[in-house]
Amino acid sequence: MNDWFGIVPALFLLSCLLLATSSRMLHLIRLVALQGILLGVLPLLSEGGHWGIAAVNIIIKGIVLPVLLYMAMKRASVQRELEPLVGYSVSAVLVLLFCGAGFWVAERLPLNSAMGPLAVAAAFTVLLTGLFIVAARKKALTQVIGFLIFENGITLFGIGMMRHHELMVELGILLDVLVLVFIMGIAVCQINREFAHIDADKLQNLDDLPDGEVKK
Amino acid sequence: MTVSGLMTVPLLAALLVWILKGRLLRTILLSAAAVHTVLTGYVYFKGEESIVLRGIELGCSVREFGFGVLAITSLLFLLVSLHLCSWLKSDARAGELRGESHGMSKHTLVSLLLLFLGTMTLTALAQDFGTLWVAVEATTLASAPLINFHRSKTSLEAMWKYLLLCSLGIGMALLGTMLLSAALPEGSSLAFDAVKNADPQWFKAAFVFCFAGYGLKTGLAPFHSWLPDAHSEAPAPVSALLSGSLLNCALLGLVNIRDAAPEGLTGFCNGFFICFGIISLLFAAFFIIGQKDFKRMLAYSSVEHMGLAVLMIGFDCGVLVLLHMAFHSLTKMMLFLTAGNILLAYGTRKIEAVTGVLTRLPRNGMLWLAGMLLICGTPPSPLFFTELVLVKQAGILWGGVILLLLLIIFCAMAYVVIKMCMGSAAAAEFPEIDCRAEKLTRIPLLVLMLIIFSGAALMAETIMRYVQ
Amino acid sequence: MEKCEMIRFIFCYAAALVFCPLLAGIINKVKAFFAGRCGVSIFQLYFDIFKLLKKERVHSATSNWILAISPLAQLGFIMAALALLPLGLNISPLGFSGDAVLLFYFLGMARFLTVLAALDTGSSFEGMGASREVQFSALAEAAVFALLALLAIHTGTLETGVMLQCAGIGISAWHTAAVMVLAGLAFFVVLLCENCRVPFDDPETHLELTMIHEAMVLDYGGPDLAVIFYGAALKLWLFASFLVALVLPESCFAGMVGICCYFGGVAVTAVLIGIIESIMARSRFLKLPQLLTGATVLVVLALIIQIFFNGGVIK
Amino acid sequence: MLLYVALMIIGVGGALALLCGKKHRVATLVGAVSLFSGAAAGLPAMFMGMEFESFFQIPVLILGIAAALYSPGYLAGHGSERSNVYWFFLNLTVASMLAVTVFEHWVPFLLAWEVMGLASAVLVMFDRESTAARKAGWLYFAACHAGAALLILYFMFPECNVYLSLFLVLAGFGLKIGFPLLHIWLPEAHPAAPAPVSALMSGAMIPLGFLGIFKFAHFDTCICLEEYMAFLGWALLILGVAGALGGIIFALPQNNLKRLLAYSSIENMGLISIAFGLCFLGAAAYDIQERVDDISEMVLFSFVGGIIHIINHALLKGGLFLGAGSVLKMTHTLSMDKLGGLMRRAPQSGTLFTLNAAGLCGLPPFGGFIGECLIYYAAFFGVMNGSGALRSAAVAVLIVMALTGGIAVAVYAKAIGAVFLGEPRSQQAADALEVKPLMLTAQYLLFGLSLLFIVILAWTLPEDIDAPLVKNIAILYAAVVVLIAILLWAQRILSRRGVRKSCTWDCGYAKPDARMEYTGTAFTQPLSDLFDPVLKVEKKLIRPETVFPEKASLDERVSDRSVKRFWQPLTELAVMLAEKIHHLQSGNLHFYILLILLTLAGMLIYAMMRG
Repeated sequence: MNDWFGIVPALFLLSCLLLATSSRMLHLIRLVALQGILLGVLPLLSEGGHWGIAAVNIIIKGIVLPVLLYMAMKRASVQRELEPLVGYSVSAVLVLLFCGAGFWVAERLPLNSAMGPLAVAAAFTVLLTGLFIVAARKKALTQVIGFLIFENGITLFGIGMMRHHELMVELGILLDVLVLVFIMGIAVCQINREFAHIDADKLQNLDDLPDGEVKK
Repeated sequence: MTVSGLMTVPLLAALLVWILKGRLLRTILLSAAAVHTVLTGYVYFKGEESIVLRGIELGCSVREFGFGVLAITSLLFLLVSLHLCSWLKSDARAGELRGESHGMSKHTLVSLLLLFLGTMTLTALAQDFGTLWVAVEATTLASAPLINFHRSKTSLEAMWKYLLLCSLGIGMALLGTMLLSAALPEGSSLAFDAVKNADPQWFKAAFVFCFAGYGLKTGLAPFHSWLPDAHSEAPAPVSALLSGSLLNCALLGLVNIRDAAPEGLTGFCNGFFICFGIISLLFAAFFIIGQKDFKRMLAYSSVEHMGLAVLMIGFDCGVLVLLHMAFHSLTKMMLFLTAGNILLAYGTRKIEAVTGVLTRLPRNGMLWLAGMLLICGTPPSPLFFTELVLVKQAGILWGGVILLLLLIIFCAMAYVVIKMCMGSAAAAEFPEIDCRAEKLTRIPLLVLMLIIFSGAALMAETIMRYVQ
Repeated sequence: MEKCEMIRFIFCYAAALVFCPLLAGIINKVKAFFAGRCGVSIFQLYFDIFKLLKKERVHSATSNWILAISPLAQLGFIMAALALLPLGLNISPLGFSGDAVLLFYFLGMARFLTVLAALDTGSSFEGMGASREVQFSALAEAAVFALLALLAIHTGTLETGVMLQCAGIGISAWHTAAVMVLAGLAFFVVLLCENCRVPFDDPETHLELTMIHEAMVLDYGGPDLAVIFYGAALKLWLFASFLVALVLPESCFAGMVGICCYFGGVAVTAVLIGIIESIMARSRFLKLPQLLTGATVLVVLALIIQIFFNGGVIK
Repeated sequence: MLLYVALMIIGVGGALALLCGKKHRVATLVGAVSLFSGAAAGLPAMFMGMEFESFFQIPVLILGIAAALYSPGYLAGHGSERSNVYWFFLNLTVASMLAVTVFEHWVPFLLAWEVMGLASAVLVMFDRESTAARKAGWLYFAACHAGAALLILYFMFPECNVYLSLFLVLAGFGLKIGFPLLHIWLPEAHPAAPAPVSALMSGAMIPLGFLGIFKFAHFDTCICLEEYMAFLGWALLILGVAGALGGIIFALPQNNLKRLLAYSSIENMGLISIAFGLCFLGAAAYDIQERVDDISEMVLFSFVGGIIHIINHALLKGGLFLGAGSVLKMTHTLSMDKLGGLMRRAPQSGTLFTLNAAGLCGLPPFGGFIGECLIYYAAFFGVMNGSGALRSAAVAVLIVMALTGGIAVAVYAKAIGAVFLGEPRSQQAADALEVKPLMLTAQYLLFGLSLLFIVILAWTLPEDIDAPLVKNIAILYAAVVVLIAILLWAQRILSRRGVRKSCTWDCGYAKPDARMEYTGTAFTQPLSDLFDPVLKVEKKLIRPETVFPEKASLDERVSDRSVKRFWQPLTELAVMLAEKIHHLQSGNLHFYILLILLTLAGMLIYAMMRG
């Protein structure tokens, strides 16, 4: 049993590395789906895991959300992230740094759970990678994926801490994420329709710059 | 019973509107709003113990912080929905005349609004951090499509930024909530009442994340980036709600996390509140100077007032925060509605393109001017009194800084508003719309009266107290 | 107030009213003497006034009541001011503590009327004259009040009569003498300015562009001009009286001697003016403010000496 | 008690007028009658029990009456369709001014103070289409708000550093009084406001700042009273000297009649400030000085002089502003280069303006002299009996006051000359007609009261203050008036050969016209040249060239130095900073996220450092 505790976080770390270096949307979506399934499975490995929540988690994060993303991808016809703000090799290095930071933090936290430091370190890495992807990628869809990764990281952190919310709250959180991704998906399609591209980078019409300033 | 009623009424109404596709729209909206208000009033007067959610104990006889927010929200929603129906017609007419593309359908708007009300009610009624988080996130989701009512490029952009940034922020708040639960002894719940003996180290981390998360939703600088976009792009009634109600709901998160601080950390927390309050004032001041868009100006004024509210929390001003929030909400709502009317008539949000409002739309001009004065805390605005107490609490140094920043904000806002109101107006493009905009002043006028009378009563009472 | 003194004062006042046109005659005689001419009669101004009084009045069609009443009202204010001065070195029965301010404000009112009357005609030359008049008088006023401050410190009183009597160039201490010399000098400058004498203004000039006072009264003729001539002469008398009382020491103030000293002093002042007019030319207008500021500076210098040596700071 | 009744009548009348809505005749009737009767009802209270506040209430009440009489005529054609708004805010202004004088505690005082500023600011912006009113309204709003902010700090923290608290109180009330540097709203607001409002503001409102200083300075709680009063005295004296001289110098080149009057208000506030400064300095020296009696004379004279000058200024400046309003009413312009010759067309207005101006210059035999004379007198006492620094200051005060008086004569001579005398410089001025009798009545009332005030002063001041002096002056006045009456009667003798009308003598040129007249600008040009280092007149000169020059012109513009050198750079700095800060809101989502993350990181680091 204990081996699983080691393997799952390691898988998360690996997924982070792949996420940060992949440019194809489809890969990203698949990886996110993988993360979602892992998140659903993980609590079951420990004692006191709730089967219902696990099932809902797997269904929503592992299946529904990736499908939604896939549909949005198809509708908006984006295949890959072409010009990221931060290059892929640099991204990989950064993820390694995040990983290091995650371990550094996890070591210092007063943890007493069995899953312990590894899960927390992985959680931090995932979380930071998510934030990084939101900040460093131009396509709106990638940003949605980044947000999902961020959210996964938080959830992983919660699992690592062995803290469980009440059932309603867990479900509420899931529902929120679901709706959020749904709306974002719609928004991505709308942006695609209106702007003929989904570079979030080009969404710069609303500003307070003084007149006549050239936008950077 | 009542509590569940408060929750279910808006949700049911939303569903009903959605199903009926616009039939009986007005009736459903108004009755739902009215029922909600009545229920809120009922709760207030009956004082049901079961709904005692959590009152912040700031040494004053505050009934319920959450309840206060609920009451503000409910009242505001009623007023806005009264305004909404005629506004929708005028807006549609204006769009028709100007040949603009059709926006969101009416019933979608209304059902989303009702949903929005439901989520805000949930926020106000939340009893623990988990529910609070879910509710706050839900408000984002319900309100985001509202911003895109007109389906223009810019409003889409505003919605996107709103969604992404707020979700990010709320994600931080989730992390903070997780950390908070880690800070508590094993097995304890996250109910506001129960959070007391948190581990200081963990709590600090939790506090920072929660503060950043809810602070982002509250629109504290420098987390405010989404706010001016969203508030300016949303249609006027929605802006009124966003600024008047939603920010208060988010502030609830800040209030609660501060209240959860273990002993010895209150000072630490207050430091954050004061620091971000001042930064918000500073940002608001300098963004209002040289502002080109009058709705954005109002949005920055909201940043300012959230900064003030946060300062009041930081300086332990007690029940004052609620008073400030209430009157800020009312005044700001009135201003947004008036701004909507001006936008309707002039067809632009550009300050430089708007002159002579007093001549062309006398009532709106009057409201615009009066609203600006009131929001800046000129007596008889009740905000004057709250700001007075804040300064007193803050001491001469911080008080001086606050007053200076408020002065700058006043000067900048007054410059814009006076410039818009005075001067000669170009002939009306569509006299019909002007006429409609003038007719749309009923609710703002009512609110203005309400504010002025309560302020005047407050003033008369103060004077009487000292004259004797 | 003793009856005798009162009578003496009234006598001196009447004498001033009667003899004031003589001053112009004296000045002209002195100037003629310096030019080697025999000059017009010393009573010429009387003749002029009588001649003018017989003529008809001509007023500009543009003008209003101000032009009409101005000459006589001015005269009234000058007469009132004169009544506050110690004439014949007798203290005025009308004097009271602080009357100096009133005295100079009466003169100010007279000037205000002159200026308004000048503007009333809408003439370009008269506007020019008025403009110059207000400029110089504002500066002269500063010098006068500095002088009054000096006298107040010097004598410890605020009644003009007493103040002037107690002052005077004595030989008691060098610094008192110095102070009074400076004060007298400064006041003489003010006198020249206020009465539009050389180097401030040339009363003999015929070129309107260089006039001050004469430019302001260009539109007057006949009886009005007579009153103005007379008023100007009376004003000169007033300033001369002030100067005499200021400069003469307290010892010359008794009885008939006092009266003689007084009339003699006034005449000497006229002679002095005449000498200055003979040996100097009118200054450029741009220089005149400097002259007046110079007068103020003299008084302030005197004040410093006074305060420093006669107590004040050290006291 | 009577005052409260007056307050109620005025306030309720204003509210009723507002409710009249579009029926502007009714609104005017209600507003004017309530203001008149309220103010009239308050007047008896002044004489029943004279208190310090009464001296500030008298101007309010009298100018209130004058405004009630004057406004209906003035408003006709100048926004009478909104007269309900006008009367509401006018009555509110008067009522709040009364309230300011009545309240003893700072909280209600401050509230009334704020309402007073607010209501009058709305009146300043009454002409809603003019750019000047827009600018003035904004500036005035800002000034009111800033003043209130300073006062709030002052009142809230009475135990703070003495110098800081003195700064706060002086700056807070100084913004209303118009001390130099803080005066910038005055020359904007007075010209923009309707004339009765300018009269009310200039005559009655701005001196209320002195009331505030007297009432709320921490005399009772400060540690060392002498030091406190000395500091206050020096501050008032210096501000007063700078204000008096600066105000009148800047009044010189003004071309707008009401702006000129506004600068003259700054000058007069400077004089009053000098008076009160001397008063405080004397009081501070009272204990230190050996010759107690002499110094006490200075205190008394300066105090009484200041108070009297406040009332005189209210009556006379009120009359002048109403006169300026009449000019605007008659000709629709206030630019002196377009006026002239109004004395022939409106002799009553012209005469009243002239007499009021003479009075305000402090020229006898009119009202303004007595106040100024007493201030002079106090300064003389300071010169005679003060110790070193006080003595030198008193000398400076004397010189400055004399200079100021001289320049004031020039300023008003210019105003009268350019507006009322000579030939009209434009068609508007040529077509002018006398204003309505009721408007004239208000001006007669003010001027009459200023004369009556001399008599009242002469016979009601307690003997131990300065009755001998004032009585002497009054008697002399009477003598002068009689003398001049006799002389003017004698004028008939001079005219026995008749009076002939002819054209103005212009060096032999037979047809002088308005273009040849000396303009107001030309009139004051030598003096403003003299003060050019202060004024910095911007000249645009086109010289006449060639033998037969086609065109030559001289355009002069004066901008307020404190605006140009202090406030404008300050606002520019703020705007520049704002532009820099605006770059944070560049519209770039990635940047926003970066900003948020950086802030978060900063917060985390801080949280860790803290423990």
